Amino acid sequence: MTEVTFYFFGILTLASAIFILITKNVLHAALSLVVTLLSVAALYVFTNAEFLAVTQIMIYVGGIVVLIVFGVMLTNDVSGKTIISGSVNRLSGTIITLTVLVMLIYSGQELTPIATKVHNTASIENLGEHLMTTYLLPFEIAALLLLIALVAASIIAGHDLQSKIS
Amino acid sequence: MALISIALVIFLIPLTAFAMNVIAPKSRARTASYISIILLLISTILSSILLLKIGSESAVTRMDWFTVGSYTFEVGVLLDFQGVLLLVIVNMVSLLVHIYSVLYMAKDPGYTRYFGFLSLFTFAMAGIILSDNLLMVFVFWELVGLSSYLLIGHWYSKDSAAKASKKAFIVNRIGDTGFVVALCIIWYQFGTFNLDEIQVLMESSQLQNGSWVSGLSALPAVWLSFMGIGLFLAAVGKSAQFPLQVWLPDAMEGPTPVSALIHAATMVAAGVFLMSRVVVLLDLTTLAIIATVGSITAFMGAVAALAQYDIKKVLAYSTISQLGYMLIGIGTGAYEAALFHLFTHAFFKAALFLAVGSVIHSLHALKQKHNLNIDAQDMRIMGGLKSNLPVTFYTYLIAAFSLMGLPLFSGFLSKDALLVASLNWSAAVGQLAYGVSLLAFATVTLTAFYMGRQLLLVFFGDFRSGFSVSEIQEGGWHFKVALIILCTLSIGFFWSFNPFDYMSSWLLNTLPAKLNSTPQFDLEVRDATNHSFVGVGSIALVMAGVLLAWLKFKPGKILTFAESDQLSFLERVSINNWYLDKFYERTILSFIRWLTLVLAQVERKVIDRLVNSFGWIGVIFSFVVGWLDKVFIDGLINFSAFFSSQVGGMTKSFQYGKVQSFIIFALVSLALIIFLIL
Amino acid sequence: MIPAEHFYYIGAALFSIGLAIVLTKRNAIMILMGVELMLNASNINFLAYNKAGSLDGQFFALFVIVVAAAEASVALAIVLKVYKHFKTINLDKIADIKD
Amino acid sequence: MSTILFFLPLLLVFAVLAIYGERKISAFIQNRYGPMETGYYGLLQTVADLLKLLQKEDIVPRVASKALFLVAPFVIFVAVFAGFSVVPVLPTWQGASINTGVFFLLAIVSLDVIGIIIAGWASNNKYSLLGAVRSASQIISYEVPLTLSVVCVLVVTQSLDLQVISFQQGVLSNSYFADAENYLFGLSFANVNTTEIGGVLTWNILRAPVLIPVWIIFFITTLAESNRAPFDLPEAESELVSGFHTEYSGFRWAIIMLSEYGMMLLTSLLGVILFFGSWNTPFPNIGSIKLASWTTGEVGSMASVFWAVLWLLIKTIIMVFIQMWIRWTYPRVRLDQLMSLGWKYLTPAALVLLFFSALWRLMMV
Repeated sequence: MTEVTFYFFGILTLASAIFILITKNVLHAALSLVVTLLSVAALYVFTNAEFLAVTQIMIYVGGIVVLIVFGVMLTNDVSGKTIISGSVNRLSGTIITLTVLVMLIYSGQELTPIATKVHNTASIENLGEHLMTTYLLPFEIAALLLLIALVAASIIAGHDLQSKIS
Repeated sequence: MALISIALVIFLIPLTAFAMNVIAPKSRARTASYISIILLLISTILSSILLLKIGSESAVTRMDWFTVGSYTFEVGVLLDFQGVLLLVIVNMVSLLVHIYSVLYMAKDPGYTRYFGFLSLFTFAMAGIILSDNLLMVFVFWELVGLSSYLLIGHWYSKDSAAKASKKAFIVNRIGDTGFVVALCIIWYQFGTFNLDEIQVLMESSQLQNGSWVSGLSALPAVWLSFMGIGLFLAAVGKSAQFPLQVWLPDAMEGPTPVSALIHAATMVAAGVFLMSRVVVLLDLTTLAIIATVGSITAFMGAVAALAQYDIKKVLAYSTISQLGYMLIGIGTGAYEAALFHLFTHAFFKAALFLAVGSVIHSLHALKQKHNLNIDAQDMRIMGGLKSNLPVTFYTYLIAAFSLMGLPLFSGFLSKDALLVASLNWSAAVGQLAYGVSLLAFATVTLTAFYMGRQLLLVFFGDFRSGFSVSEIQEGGWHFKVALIILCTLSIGFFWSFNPFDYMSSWLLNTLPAKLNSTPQFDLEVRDATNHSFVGVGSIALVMAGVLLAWLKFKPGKILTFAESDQLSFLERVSINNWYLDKFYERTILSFIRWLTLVLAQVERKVIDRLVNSFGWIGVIFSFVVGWLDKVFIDGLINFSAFFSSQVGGMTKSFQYGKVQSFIIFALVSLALIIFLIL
Repeated sequence: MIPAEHFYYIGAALFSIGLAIVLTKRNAIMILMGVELMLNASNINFLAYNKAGSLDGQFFALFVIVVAAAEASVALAIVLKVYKHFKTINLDKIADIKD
Repeated sequence: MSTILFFLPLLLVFAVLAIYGERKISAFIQNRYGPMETGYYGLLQTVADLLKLLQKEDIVPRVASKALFLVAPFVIFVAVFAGFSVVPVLPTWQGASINTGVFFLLAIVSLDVIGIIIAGWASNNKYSLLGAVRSASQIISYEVPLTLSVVCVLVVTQSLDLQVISFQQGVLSNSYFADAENYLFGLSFANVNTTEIGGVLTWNILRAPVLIPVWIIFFITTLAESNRAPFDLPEAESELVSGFHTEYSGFRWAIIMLSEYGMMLLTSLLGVILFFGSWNTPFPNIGSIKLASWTTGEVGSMASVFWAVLWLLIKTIIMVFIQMWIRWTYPRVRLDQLMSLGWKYLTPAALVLLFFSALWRLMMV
């Protein structure tokens, strides 16, 4: 049962990702991205990273994708015609992607298989404790990064201050 | 805990006074000085309370100061009887000098500066006394040197004062090199500067097979002597011992109260105090050296005092001589006798200086009144002042008796203790060591002679400056208060209930009997062998000295003062302080001057030429390089710029801002690199 | 238990698809989506190869998500600015206009 | 998982009754009768409406993006309904027992934005798109204070599991946690032990009174999250016709309405669980009068099931009533007022309260 679910979500991930690749409609791509991200969240659950799965849903699906959809809407004339995104570099892109894929799979076989994957279930307490002790520095840096991103994004996308002054 | 806070308050009060005087405006100078007097009064009272509380106990409080590598340096406060007693004396003398100075320095333009530096000096002195480790002692030691320098050069516009302060500073530095060397050896051997830890480590260390073994490491035994001599050298500098005593007479260029405080009572005593702190570290060789140097200094100082005409110089040489006595005490193992003499000397010598200051002040007033061209410090113009300066005279008399070592006065007790110790030591060590005792006893007579001479010249006979004595007026209550208190404390009764027997002194009985932990040193110095003999003998010697002085300078006798070229050989030796200055001038200074001249020649002839020729070579070389630069390198750069612009023109065609193309190029290159590596 | 290699292959495939999107799409927002896919692919591997008894992989993935959020916000802000300026977010057109 | 058997029918019944209730309440607030004709006192009015809706034609606008237009209502409904999966009903009956329950709930709730955007976009209608954009920006903005106010509760409860949070707030806390101690107002130094007293005294708002202002923030933000007045800008009738669901009709429109009422129910449930004692009785044990124990029942017994469901539903319906009451009492806010309220007042206030909650937690141990 677990295997079946896993492969279902794995295939769903890849299928929806491929859909993003082949579709021309940007909005369809964005919605397909939702499916991809949700099924990736499901894959996270199989690695006992329940918290991360929920985080993935909350931040990616509830945040980033909504932002992307906003971006799509704000950067197109809302005049009825569907938003089409063409492709470039088809040949070279395909070749390079396939090369990278082959390299990745080839190097994947070099990996030493992990014999038994006995995860300790990452309880929230455990995660929180580590976040405040072992990973305090990255945690603080991430907080700083978010603040900087917040300020930066609002300044970049916000009103043009100079034109306002003049 | 209460003790330590009292000690810290005492420690910080002078610093507060210093800061206050420094920032006080000129218009509030007098108020500021009175506030410092009140502050010092408080700290005197507090230190007296501390003295009563501490008794014969000792207490150490310390905390970390800074860490270098794995070594942690500490700051701490050491409270023990001898230190607190000295603290009382420093504060008290400083207080009296402050009071005295209010009048003495009243018209001085540097009034606030003067009081500020007095307080700074008191602060530094308290630092030396309270520090529990040698590093802090060293720090405050230097601060004391600094404030002494500042005070000697108080009238810095006067050339002689500026020179004297420089001299004092430089001579002290010579001694301090010894201190630094000793500190290095101590750190290497013990790994600590804390006095109590050093004492414990020293007691547990041994001399075996010519090496000095302590808990931490072992050194050849000679380093123990080096360390002791280094510490002693520091004391030699600060306490004006042979051969570095030359700065002290010149230091009389400072205001007289400063001489009383610094160059009689406290700062010069710091050397002796340091010796008493580190007495555990001194081995037999060092002790012998200390005793010898002390006796030589005592004798030389006394001889130098014999023929001086400057009223303050007499006292300056006398101070040198008395400090020599104290070091005899240290050297002969009687550190407590040395401390005893330090304490008694502090009072009577301060009293003497202040009395002399009073005389100078009065004569100075006379000089200004009649616009005379006389030297207010020359004893040759004085005489018969006892009726017009009664308080000054009687206080001077008591202090002078104390200095001479007459019974019933404090000086007798301490000097007696020192003489007994030196005689015991000489007897224990052997024949040649009797020289030390001999010099010490000879000095007794000489002391009596020069003090008698000064007394007779200044206060008895006729006033020799051509004016009526009745025009001389004594200073105000400031002088009298300071003088009376100081001379009262010079009376023997304050120091011992039996003024004939130093053995019954409360001070000696409170001090720990024996501190020497030097291996092989087991001399019992405090036994009273020879006591009665020494006492009677020294009284006889004093009487002899006084008699000689009386015969030579008795009132009514017509005194003629020879010009300097008609003096006898002995007088010339005395008045020129054994020609030490000249000797140094001829030997060391002339050598250094010669060395500077030679080095200057070397500089000019060799190094300058070398530098110049280097410069020429450089100029020629740079011309060549400049030509090469213009032709070849510029050409190369121009060519490369041309080349790269051509290449850029070629590659521009596929670098036209398509982000994805960049990524493709990057990935292709990455793949190529990976394949090449694999 | 699912072997970690399977996670790895899914991650590799997802990464390649993301790369392909980044390389071939004209629309800047599409490229952004491709980047997100690549980040997700790496996260899958971080979680799958998380050492037993340790939480390093989870935390790495967590911080990747945080950074991705920051990246997405700033990137979209830039895209909006670009759109305001060039009236298009088609990268080819932007490159052409620039010249 | 089995709670779906409880919640799906509950949701349907609730929607029908709540729509009827809303009409009646609005009528009473506006001093009129409301539906009176169909059935006794108009009781069957909503059922009749529902039947009418189901028979209506499923219109898809010609220029709409057809697939998205069709699927969008279900996305919204699934997102809302998934939230019920972690809600506990009884001490012994809980949805998915995951230890990140609250977090999961918040994540799921944020998902329905996607559905709203799809619906608004796919309609290819200016009103719909404006409504969708408004809705999305509103939900994203108010998610921040909502999450922060929930975190305030989590700081006090020290758990993300809704069932654990439920157990903490009543007389059963000892049966779940061996050494659980509840003190009056959480002041452990005052040493008034309320573990055995239970009732309203052990609800979170009285376990830590700092949560009272937190609940006010929580309540305001849940109103915004479920697009209820006074934050119903996405479907502001006077401006946008009907917002993102302007073009919907018939069954799909019914699904959207169902989701909206489901969202109301879900946020009310969440509020009850987090602040008002979940399925615990409000009556305390007073001496030998064991009101709390009587109205809780032995765990596992039928009485327990009865009481738990009763208390949970009563409290939830009271919360829903308050939501309706506010809807018909307050005027709609402007968009800029909405944004400044969310970002400039609620978010900083929630941050400050988070700090105070942490302080309060220190007093509780």
